[in-house]
Amino acid sequence: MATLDDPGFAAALQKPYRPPIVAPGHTTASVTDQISAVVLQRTPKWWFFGFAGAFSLLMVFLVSVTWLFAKGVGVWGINWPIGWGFDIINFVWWIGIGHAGTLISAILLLLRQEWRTSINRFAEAMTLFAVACAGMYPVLHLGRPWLAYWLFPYPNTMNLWPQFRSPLIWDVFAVSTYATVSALFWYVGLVPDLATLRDRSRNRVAQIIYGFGAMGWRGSAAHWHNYETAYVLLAGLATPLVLSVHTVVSFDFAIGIIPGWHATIFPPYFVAGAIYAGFAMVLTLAIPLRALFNLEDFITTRHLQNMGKVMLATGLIVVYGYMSELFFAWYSGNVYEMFMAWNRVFGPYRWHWYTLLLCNAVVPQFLWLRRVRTSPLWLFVISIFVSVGMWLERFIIIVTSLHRDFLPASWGLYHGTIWDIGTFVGTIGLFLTLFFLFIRFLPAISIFEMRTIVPGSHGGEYSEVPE
Amino acid sequence: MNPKKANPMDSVNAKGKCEAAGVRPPEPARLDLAEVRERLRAKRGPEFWRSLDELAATPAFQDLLHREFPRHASEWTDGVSRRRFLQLASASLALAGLTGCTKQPVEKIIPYVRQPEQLIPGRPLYFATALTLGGYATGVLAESHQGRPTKIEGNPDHPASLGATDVFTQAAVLTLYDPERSQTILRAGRQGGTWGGFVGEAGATLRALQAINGRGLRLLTGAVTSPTLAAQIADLLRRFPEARWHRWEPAGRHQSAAAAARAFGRPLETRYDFTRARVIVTLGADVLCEGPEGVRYSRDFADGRRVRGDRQEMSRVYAVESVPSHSATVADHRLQLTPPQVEAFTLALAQRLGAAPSGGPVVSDATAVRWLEAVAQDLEQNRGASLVIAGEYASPAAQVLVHAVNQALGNVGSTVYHLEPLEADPVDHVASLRELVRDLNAGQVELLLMLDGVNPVYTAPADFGFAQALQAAQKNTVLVHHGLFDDETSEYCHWHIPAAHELESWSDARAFDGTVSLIQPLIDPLYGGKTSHEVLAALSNQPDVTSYDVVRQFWSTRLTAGGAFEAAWREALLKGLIPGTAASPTPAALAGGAVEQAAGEILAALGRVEQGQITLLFRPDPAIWDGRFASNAWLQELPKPIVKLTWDNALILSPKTAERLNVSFHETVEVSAGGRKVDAAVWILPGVAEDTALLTLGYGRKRAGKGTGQGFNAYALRTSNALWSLPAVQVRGTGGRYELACTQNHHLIRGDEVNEDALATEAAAERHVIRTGTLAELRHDRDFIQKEREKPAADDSMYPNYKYPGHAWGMAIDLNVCTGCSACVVACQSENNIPVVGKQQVLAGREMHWLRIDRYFAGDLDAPQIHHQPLPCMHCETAPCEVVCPVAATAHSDEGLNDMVYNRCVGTRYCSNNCPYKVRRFNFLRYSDKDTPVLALVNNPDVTVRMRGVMEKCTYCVQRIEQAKIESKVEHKPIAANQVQTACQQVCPTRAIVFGDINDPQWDVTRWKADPLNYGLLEEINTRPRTTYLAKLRNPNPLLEPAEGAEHGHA
Amino acid sequence: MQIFHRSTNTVAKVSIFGSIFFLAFFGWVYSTLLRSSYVTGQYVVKKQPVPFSHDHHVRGLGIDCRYCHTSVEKSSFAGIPPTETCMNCHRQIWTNADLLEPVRASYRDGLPLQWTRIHDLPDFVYFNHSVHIAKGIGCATCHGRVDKMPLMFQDASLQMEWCLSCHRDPVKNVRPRQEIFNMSWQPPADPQQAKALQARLAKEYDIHSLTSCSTCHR
Amino acid sequence: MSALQHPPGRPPIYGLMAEFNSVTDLIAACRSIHDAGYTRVDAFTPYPSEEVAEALGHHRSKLPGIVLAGGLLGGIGGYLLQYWTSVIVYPMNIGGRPFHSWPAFIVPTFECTILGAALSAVLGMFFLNGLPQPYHPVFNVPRFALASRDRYFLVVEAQDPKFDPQATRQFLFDLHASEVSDVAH
Repeated sequence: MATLDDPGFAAALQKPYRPPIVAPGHTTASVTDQISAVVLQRTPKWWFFGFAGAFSLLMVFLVSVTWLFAKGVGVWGINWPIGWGFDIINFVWWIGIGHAGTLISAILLLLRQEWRTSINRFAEAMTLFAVACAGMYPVLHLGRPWLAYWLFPYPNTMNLWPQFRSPLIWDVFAVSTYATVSALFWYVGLVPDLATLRDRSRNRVAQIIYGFGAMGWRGSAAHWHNYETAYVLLAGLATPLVLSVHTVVSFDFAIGIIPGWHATIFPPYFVAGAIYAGFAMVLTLAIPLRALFNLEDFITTRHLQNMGKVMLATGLIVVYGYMSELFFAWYSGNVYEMFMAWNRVFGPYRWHWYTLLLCNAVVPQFLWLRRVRTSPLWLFVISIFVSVGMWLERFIIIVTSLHRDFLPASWGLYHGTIWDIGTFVGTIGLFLTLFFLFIRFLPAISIFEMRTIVPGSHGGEYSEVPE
Repeated sequence: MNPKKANPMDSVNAKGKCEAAGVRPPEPARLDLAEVRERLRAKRGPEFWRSLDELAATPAFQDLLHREFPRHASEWTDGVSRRRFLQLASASLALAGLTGCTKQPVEKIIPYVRQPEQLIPGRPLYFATALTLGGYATGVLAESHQGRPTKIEGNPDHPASLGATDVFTQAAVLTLYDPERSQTILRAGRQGGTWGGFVGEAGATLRALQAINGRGLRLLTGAVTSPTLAAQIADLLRRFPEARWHRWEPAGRHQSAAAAARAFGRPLETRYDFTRARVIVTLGADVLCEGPEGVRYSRDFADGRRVRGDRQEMSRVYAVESVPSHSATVADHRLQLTPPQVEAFTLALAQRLGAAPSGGPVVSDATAVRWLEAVAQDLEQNRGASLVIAGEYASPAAQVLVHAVNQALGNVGSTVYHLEPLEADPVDHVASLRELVRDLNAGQVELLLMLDGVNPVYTAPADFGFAQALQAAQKNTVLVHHGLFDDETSEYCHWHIPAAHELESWSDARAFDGTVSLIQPLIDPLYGGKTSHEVLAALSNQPDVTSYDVVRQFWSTRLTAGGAFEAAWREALLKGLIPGTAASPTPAALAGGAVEQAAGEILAALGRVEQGQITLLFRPDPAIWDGRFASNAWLQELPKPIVKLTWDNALILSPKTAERLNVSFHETVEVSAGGRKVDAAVWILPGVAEDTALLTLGYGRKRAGKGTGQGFNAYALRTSNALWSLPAVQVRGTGGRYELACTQNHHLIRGDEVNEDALATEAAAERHVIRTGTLAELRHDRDFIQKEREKPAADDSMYPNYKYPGHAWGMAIDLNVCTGCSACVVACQSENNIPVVGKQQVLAGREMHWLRIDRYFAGDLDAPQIHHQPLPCMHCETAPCEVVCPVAATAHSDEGLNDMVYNRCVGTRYCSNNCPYKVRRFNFLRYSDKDTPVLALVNNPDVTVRMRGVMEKCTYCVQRIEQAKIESKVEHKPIAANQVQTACQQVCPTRAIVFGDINDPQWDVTRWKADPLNYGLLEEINTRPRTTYLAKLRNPNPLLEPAEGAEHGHA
Repeated sequence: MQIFHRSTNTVAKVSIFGSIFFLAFFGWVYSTLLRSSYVTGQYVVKKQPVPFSHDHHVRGLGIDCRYCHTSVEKSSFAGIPPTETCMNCHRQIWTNADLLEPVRASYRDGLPLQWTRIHDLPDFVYFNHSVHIAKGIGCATCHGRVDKMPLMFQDASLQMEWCLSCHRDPVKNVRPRQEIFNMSWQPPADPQQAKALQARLAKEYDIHSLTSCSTCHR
Repeated sequence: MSALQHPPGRPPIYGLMAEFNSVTDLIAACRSIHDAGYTRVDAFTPYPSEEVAEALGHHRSKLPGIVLAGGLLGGIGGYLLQYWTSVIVYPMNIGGRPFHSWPAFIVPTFECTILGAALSAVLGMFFLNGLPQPYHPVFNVPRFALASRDRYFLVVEAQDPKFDPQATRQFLFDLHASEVSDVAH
């Protein structure tokens, strides 16, 4: 685990423009008590309101999906030539959001960015729930969803198997692996904290439930020894995985021959976009969360600042992606590519494109200012913009590429319907519902990792080694 | 809602729906959301659901639905019971699969009691019969599966068909089964009338009339060429000397008949022989794929245009017209003039060729003058081998002049010939109908019998006021209507007798050349319809005589060619026609003074024309003709050639005129003339002349099954003196909006449509979608089409190529002769059980046609060239669709077919997204109607009926391929060259489509593909399409288009 | 302090380990169910208007298949005999057997008999009898020893894997054309001879493996 | 060493538990007790501490080996599945691509590798730690609940050959244990 490797770094921490990652005065005991209190104390009122809201959105999802199953995907706005609409847009959007979680918990871990410690837990939860939402769409978008299991390789009486050249099958493998690994990673991280809750709670039922989850964890040196190894290995595995997942998602388009899809820049550009969107979502969640649970001590402006920086960086990569797409189109001299580019900028969906630029390219530039980076409100607003922008990006990629492809005679137009919107809003409901349950019943911040970074604690290898 | 009647076609509109349920449509009560909520409040549990269903079934709700959520209206059409909804709710809760293992339901198998001989269960039978349009017959072979007709093919032995058919003939089977057809005899608009009752009442009236020689007995029919029917009527008239027989054929050849009467003194019918014509000039005429002889003409015309291998000759075609016609899309030169200018040009041409007295500079416009000279020279150089056609729509005067021109050019007898009228007892329909109206108003009609679906209330000229006349006559006249549908006319009648469809009838009729064709039934009348023969027989006190007896009895005396009647009769039935009954050409001399008078008339008319006046043209609708096919969903959903509208007609204007009138797509206007007015929605079509508007007949019907309420009624403006062209109409925007469903571009981008036409035209050009060139270019360099665009090498791939050692199926389409008639589209729909989706779904961009015909403009959009491109599946060898399918639901067969396996498809739509040609079609909702049992009968049993949520597309009619392979294996002999024909190929009047084994040089397709004109669409992206195109060639006149300046390549 | 009892250790470990076996078992149940006669309808005798015995008519009386299934060589559909065919004989024999009353009634009233379908492929599968016969596949190969079925039942699973098992390697089921309607025909006992015969026939009848989708699905 | 093994001959108590206030004391204690030759000793900390592990003589974990094996298994299995199904079971002409389109098979192979590795990492970890083990004698000591907060514990099992109730207890106090208590079975 990461913290102050060298005094210079530690000193740097003290500089005013670098607020600490934990407020001064905390001890292992205080961290433990304060974080576990969030779970063990009585439920705050606002939680019920929040949950009720989220749950009603979830019901919207239920209704939309039922109507969808009753009637078929025709209730959506899709047609030919535009065979994919909100369904795949949302799929890519959610998957993208998921990425930040894994990035924070795995990649930053390997990079020893200790500031990740206080946000990785709920970032991972966010990943999990985002992937859950994303995972719905590949099923929902099917014309015959009840046959979704045909996408998995299983022996059957038809002697038929999936067609492994299809990017959709790659998706199945990538997304299900991603979901599994994220879940494992998350759970493994939880085990010691579940033990803590088990030991803290005075309520028999809670003890049993947490105790069950803790599997009898007792923090023995031998346990920690294997545990650390496993945790680092998982991080090492999750890192290439997370990069591969959005690469594979981008293959859905890059493998296609449609102008606007068939581009080699897609994988890096998608991954960057995913992290961009993901951090935006982390901020959207973290900022209210720290306020509501008074966790400012643990999620400090330092964290917000750093996430702002990451957004700025990835945002610029994404913008580079847009520009290079246009450049390639022009440079290729290919009539289809050139028309595609022209159509994005001047076609019927031009306003989507301009809004996209506003949200993803213009607004984030404010992050250059420290005052903005350190202001929760500003960051919150910007992250909302980015989420919208990233949704629009997927809309542009899918819809504007399909609606005017090769043969002018088969051009079309696409509008979402109320059911498209219902499904989208519905999955947001699902996401929030799960998130509310999570923050209520599980420690939103990794307790045992916090213990390692409170000043004075002799966390693992970082305590001064006696000669 | 009412799941029983759930039917994609019903989704079209509310009235259509409740009529289907057998209810008279009340004026739809207004209903708004608030009221709906009101009704639903307080309801709980089951009764909530019941009331919801009831509510959904009410027309008011349907209206509301269509008003508030047009997009979602069609979702209501298949029923979801409460239980089902809850099941789904729970299923979707768990996102659980509905079923893992599929269990076959128990099915019954029902053999015959006595099996008909010559019937082999599971094998279709073909019967030669005929179908008529406007009284004229086209010979067909009807395919019958265990006694139910499923498909119509042309009869190769029949002169009007030669194996091909038009759209109407293809769609006939659907009309046969149409559940909207009238099914019971109606007495005073109510059910419960009986045949006996009718015979009794009519008989009584007749007996009363007997005394006064039948004065007051009136018969109204369409054009009749049927010898048997004519004989029956003649017999009736003999028994009732004072009786009158009136005729009204809404889209008949009235002006041609009038012109002939003026030119030759009698209403001769004019026919053309395109095989001998080297130069063809059409003056506002559309001779190809229009009317009963269109199919035959198209074939002959195409043969004169086909350039293949060493045959590098083609006829030259000039089209002078106001609205784009089929023939113009394949012409070498097209001159776009306003209707009066066309008349002027005709006169000027006649003058230039010395066929008419000169006088007055009638044509001043520079282009027109250049044209005049060029055309005239060309004609003079091809005396006797040229052909000038005015057609029915030109004024009688203009037609007289054209008769004179052809005479002057010595074409009569070689490319033009005349026949004595084929109609029995020819009369002037307009006059005949006027007389009837007069007598109705005068109360001199006792019994009016309207036979065989004639629908004057809807189709009669507006100035006749036929409806009022009937209304007035109702008191003291017995009004009898006999037809397929309970329509506008039957509403006024005391009796409505359901008619038997031609596929249910014994009868006969004459083809365009006079050949008598026998009509035999393939199935007993489904809805207890009666034929005209039976109705007439009933009036002759033989109510129980069947039409079989009548027809057979009629021919028994005449058909003794081979001596023995039986043999001759059998042979005639087998062939579908009676040999040697074709009419022979008759000599015709121009009546003196006719020409001078005609010229004078035209000059006078030209004098009356004022600048900027809009001329409204009426034309039969290319999809539903004069309105008789309004209830046929296949035809309603058929994208009209050139305009590409479905389900509606529209007031069609040129871009400039629309701009001047400040109206645009989907906007409603009021069209008025002479105190009559009609509201219509505007459609802008490049290729229409300025100051010209076009409104096709057949729409705006009140009682026409599925056609009810669609489009705008042109008849309301059509008067007896302006049958086809109404000068000086006022067009005024009314600010309303009416969504028109167009299948090409125009997916409701408000404002942008015109730009989109321009954009599409430009894009099509730079993408070389349609490759064109001139005959000169071809002669100069055989491979100029190949050089137009570089194509990837055969081995241009990182993977090795597949080998197709056995058969390798492929298709080639000759753009040079495709007239866009769309018969192939309907044939495909009929052969492959393609569902109809309804207007709302077309608006949503979800039409299902496997084969579509793309229409492209080229050049200046104010006077564009128009190209058609039939687009089936390309069956690419490196199919992009297959690679992306996650479940291998589409894969290549070992003969190179791009198979689509519906039952494996899970519906990701990825294949469609990745198809560069966008030929794949998806069942977004449940489109196939499985709730109307009778509609199941029209299905081809050899093709799976697709369910909701699966992708489908052109299969090259794989069922036909497999059938041929199986036969060859069973009979132990190889498949003969050209033995396998796809439905689109078989029906094509111009033989523009050829299919077959590209490995075998014996097949035509192999030769076509070897042709230097052969190119693959988008071949540069290396999809290696098995369907290829032959470039479109023109043979321009150097005088009009200097060869060097000929802009070639893309259109 | 202690929350769980000692035993929970064992319970926990066993249940985790056992879940693997449970999944395996579940999978086995599923795949057996899919192939069970409950799903396939194999070996199930269905109720018929008349308890017609192929055993009696084919083995007992030696009537050829084609006497009733007339179109089997010409059409996709083998053909179910019209009532007439039954009456050809039963006009003379068993003329008043109660069992045959439905047949006589049908003949009298012209109302067809309604048999329950035994071999019922899904509507999206297009099977053709004539070509299989032309290629030397015997009736018994798919329908089993019909001559030993007092009451008709479905002998093969008719599942896609079953069709494929032959379409991938048709040679093993070829027999001489003249033996097609012979229920009791067996390939030569000696495997070498059998192989040789089948190889010869496969060549003679020009038999290939056909596994393209459109061979059966259209 | 693993807490899985249970003593054949059953001593009266499971062992002795010493409590320390700081991790440094614990580390020191571990070193001394390890040097003193005790073998059945385990330490408990609220967060991972490498020194404690080293002090008790824990060295390389077996886990990486297991993970490698799992990864390889997943990867090879994944590729074979694809090869078998698309080349052997039902070869189809998909868009003119060869049956064995290895470039396309790489992606699922990769994902399977990760999946196999990750699963074996987690299951391996639990297995090596002898989890799940909801019941354990140490929980019998009430103060042990603080092991997940801010206290540090050292347990010497009665099984240990060098174990002696009095001597060991004294020894632990000498190592500055703030408290030493018996651990019941």
